[in-house]
Amino acid sequence: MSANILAFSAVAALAIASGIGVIAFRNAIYSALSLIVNLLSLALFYLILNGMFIAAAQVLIYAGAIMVLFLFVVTMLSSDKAELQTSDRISWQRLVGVIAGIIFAAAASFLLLVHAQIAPDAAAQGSNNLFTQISAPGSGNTEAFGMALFHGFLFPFEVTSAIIVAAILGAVVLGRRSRAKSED
Amino acid sequence: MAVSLNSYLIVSAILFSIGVIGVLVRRNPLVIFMSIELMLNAVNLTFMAFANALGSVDGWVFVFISLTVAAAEVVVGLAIIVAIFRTRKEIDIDEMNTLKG
Amino acid sequence: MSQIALELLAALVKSVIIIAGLLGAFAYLTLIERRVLARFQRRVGPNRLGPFGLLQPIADALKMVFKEQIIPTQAKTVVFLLAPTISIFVAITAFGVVPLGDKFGSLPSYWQPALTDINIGVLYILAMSSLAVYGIVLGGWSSGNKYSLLGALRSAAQMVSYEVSIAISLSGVIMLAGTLSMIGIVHQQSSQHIWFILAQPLGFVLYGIAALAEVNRAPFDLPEAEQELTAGYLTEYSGLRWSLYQMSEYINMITTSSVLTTLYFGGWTFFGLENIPGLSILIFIVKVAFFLFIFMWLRATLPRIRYDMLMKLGWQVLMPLSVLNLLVTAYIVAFQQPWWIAGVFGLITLLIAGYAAASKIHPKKANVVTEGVALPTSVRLVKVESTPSPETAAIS
Amino acid sequence: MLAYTPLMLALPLAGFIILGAGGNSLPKWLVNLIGCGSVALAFILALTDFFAYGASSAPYDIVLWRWVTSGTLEIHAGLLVDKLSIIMTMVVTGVGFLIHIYSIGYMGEDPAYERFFAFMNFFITAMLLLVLADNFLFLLIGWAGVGLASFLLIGFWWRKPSAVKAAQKAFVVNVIGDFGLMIAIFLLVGKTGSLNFTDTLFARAGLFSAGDQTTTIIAFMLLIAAAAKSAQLPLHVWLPDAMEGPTPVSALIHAATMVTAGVYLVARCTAIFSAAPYALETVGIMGGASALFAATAALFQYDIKRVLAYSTMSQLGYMFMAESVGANSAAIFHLTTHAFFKALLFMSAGAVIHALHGEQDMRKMGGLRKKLPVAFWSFLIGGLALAGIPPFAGFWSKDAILGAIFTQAGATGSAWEYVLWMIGVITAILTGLYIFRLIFVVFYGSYRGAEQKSSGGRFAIHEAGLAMTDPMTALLALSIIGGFDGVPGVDTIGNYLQSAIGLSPAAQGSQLVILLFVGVLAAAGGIFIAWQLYLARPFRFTPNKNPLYQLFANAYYIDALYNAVIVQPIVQLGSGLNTLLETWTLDGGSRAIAGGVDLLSRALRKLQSGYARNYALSIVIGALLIVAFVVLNH
Repeated sequence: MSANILAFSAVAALAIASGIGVIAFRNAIYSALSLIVNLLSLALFYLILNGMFIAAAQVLIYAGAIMVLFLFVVTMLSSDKAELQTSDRISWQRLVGVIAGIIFAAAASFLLLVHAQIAPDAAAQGSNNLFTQISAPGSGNTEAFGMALFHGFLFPFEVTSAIIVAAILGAVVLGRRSRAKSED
Repeated sequence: MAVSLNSYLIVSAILFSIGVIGVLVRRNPLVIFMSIELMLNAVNLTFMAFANALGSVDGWVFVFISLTVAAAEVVVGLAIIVAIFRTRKEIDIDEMNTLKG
Repeated sequence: MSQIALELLAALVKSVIIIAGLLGAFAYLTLIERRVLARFQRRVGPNRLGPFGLLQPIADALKMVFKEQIIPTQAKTVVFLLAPTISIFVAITAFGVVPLGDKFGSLPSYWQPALTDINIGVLYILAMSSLAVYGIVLGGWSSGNKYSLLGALRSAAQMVSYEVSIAISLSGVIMLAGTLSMIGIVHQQSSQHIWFILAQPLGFVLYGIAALAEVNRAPFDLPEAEQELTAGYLTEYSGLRWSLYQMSEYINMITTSSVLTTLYFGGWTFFGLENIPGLSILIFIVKVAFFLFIFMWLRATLPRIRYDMLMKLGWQVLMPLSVLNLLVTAYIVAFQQPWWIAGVFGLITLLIAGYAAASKIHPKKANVVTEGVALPTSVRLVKVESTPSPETAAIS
Repeated sequence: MLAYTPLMLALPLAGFIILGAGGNSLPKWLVNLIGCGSVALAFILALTDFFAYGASSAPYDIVLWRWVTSGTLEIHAGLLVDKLSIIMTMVVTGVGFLIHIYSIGYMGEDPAYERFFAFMNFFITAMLLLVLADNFLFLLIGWAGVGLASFLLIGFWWRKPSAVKAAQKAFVVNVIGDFGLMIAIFLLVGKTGSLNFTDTLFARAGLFSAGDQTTTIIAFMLLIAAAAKSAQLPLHVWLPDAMEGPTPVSALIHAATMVTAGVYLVARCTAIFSAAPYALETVGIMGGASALFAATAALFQYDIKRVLAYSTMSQLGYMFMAESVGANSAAIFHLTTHAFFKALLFMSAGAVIHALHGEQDMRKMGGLRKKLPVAFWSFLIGGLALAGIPPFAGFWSKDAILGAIFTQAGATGSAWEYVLWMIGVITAILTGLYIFRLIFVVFYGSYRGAEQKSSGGRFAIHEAGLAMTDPMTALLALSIIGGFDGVPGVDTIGNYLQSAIGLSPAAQGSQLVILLFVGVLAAAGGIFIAWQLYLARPFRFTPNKNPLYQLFANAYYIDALYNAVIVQPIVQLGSGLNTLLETWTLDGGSRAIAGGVDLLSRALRKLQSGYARNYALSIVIGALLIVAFVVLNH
């Protein structure tokens, strides 16, 4: 068992455990913490997959910004017993949902293990002009990523900025208390 | 021996399914939202795995864009949840069922 | 010994040295800060234990260790215990990519006095310091105390807000250097024969201000505003765990100073002196110490600013200016203009911004009485008019 | 200079767009400037065309762009400048400009002032398109456009139900004509493979051979179009009702320009009509019948504008009579002079109506000669011109027509054409009678209206302003001198038009003198009868039970006949179909569908629980089904 597999297994276990934690904790704050751990473990995955820049971005954006917002809202709104005080009106869905999820995971794993084998020379097949190539394989090549982002994918990148502006405006509008409401 | 692509994909599928279960089972909209984030990240993992397997950074671009869009989505989503909480003083998603037939 | 084993050994040795160095630096920084502040305030400061009070930190440490570790009944115990650890962990980890000096002569590069040189060093520091907020938020939340929670949320909002300005203002240097690696940036400065402070005066000032806020130092130490929130997220902490927060704050300060040094002041280089073996580390430490002194100076001089002003400064002043800096630098780099254009532009912008700030702080002198009394400008006496002025009398 | 002709169209069009889109935010003086200025410039362009067009030039074709290309059929949007269209554009823009000026005064108080000018400009555009088009399809656009403009302007006061009804009537009848024109166009494409005038009308001889059945049908279809537009029997019913529109509209559209489009069309299509003798004869029958019919119907009308409307119809009948004997230039000559004096008459009528604040009933007028001298003199000159008293314009043109018919009759020896001439003479007598009846009743005797008492106050009868009287004066002059370009023997206009539409037959020598004498005698006779009946003893309105009087006064009951035979059955059919299709089939069917959907949705609505998680579950189940399909289908 090589160090690579060892690292993968450890990180995968951490990721799955923290993922289960997200949906299993009663308290939303622990869910959020669990999700943070999950995101960090995914960042580790990305490191293993030579994606150093994306790993840093994952930590910076997801862990550093998005989850802080989550934690903010959760600490403001959440109480420990919120979900226990009222009874579940569609309790059958609890069972059905869990079963459906497990079936989904099992079916997907089954397909991946049995049928969707990527050919060993997939990398060779991929090395046509369809994809932006990493000039120096094996290192997290930020420069190649930058070239891909600002040349091949410039338009999606710009569209993203438009989406962000829209989101900012939407958040400002939603977050503003209307004058009438603030009086009562 | 390198870890095969399929291993990453299976981990991703499991994480995705966990997210699905979370959406179906939990009643706290914040946790549901987190489950959605989990699903997004599972998909990001497949992108990264494929990018590594194919020796291309195109997958990174998708992950990067999905990161930024997720940030935008979270901002708006949390704003909506806070707005709902402000008016209804509760955050049980089952209470928001006025749109029923 | 194989190559990998050697590298691992080197990493281990270097991390031990760095962690020990950071802890020691923290201990003596507290002492130095108390002495410096005392000087500013015409006091003496702690000088009893050992020569110049050099043994004071040890005494403090002993006191902290033996103090009672209070855990409030309302606290979420696990998180309450975990939160300070997160803080210190993140603070120390962030320091990992800071290059302390040039590599020693013919020794292999893994013995260079930097824990590691990753090609996204600056991004790594940003990512790590963005995690620092968890230590504070979780600490505040798990205390089970409203004051702590509010202090923590303030802190989180502040850090998230200022992170934006930090990232954008650092982009100027990254564009000039063309690399994200810390060592690469230092090398770029020596090969371009400038310190980037010359090309990026605006970015330097913006990053300095934003970094102050990011590490919650005065005058931006809102989370610990005693008058409003007692001690903020620190309220329920005591003893060793309290000192862990202190430690992380000082280590963050050191990291910030190191980043300032590396990115804007040429890192370990000093006009060729760095080529003398071993001197480069000394040069670096001196530069970092200079910035640390400036941080203390600022703490001694400036009053804490109000919360809404803080947010306004972050979003309405720092961020637009840093975007402006980014655009000008992008223009320089894209069209291959000389670096001094950005420098001159930055200086002019700074002058304008400084003038605007000054005129805002002292809008008019009419009601301030200064004759006869020697008072600092921060203290104002308001003249109360006992008799109505001619105009108002005429109206009434 | 001819190359600038498209501007002639573009200027009023621009005026229409500007006034129509933003007119209500413009100051009034600017509306006036745009409305009148665009037409004035168009008139100047028409004049330059007139002077630039050489005496023997070939038709000048301006192709704007290629419009339709379908197989070998190619239709371009193009304008054709020849002598006929030059005369027509000069009449349209010249008279149109004067009437625009007049409208400033007449419509000055109207709140929808700018809308009126927009419509008027639109009319000018469409009319110019009609007379300048170089192919039948383009002509059809103008043809339909003037119909639309007529509809819009008759219904201009849309709050008045009678105006709306009149507008609808005019539109429907006009569309019948458009329909005829369309069928003619279809047949023309089938026969000649082209719609351009240069390929069809001016083409080699023998394209339309006499006795050819298709040519005859085309000619009849064109005739239907002409009859509908020019208000000839039996499609005349809209014109008297069209007098519901503002008086400038009546003057411009329903006297001077649009109604002459039929005359223009027949003249333009001489090549077709001369190859279809039956159709040409029908033109004559229709024209003669319309002339006589309208003249008798005008005799006992009491609405001042209706008298003029029937008079217009009668005069148009003259023109068609002329065209039926090949006297196209005489018809165009009469068209021109008629435009002058009939526009003048309408304007004077408008001045009278304006002075009396909307009163149109002659029974409530009288004795206005002193109070409205300009209107009176205009009416007098216009009436003399209309009746055919020398030396006024109408005399020359009417005499040219009668002379042409008589000469042609002599040449062919056809008894029918002598009858046509007789009808013309009788109509001339009647014309003198009805127009002087109008003048005597309105301007002589004593005032019979109710508002006489309030003189000195706001409602005192007063002469119209300069904006109205100036154009009247101009037309007054034209009505006096406008006929001299067609003096027999010289016949400037006839010679001018010869290359375009052929030379009219004209009487010569002693025959000419006799015919002139007969014409003057007929007109004078009519005036004498009017003098005897309406001036020699004071006019008093008495209801008359005489059946002939009733017949004339009700215009031969044609409206009632149409109403009974065509309109009512269609209305009945419509309401029957309404019940059958709308209420039972469509409404009932859709209610049945709605009921079914309602039942189904009652059942399906149970699925919409309102729980977002339930919806999410359904998505997951869908995804699972897809996964199951893939797994089981490997």
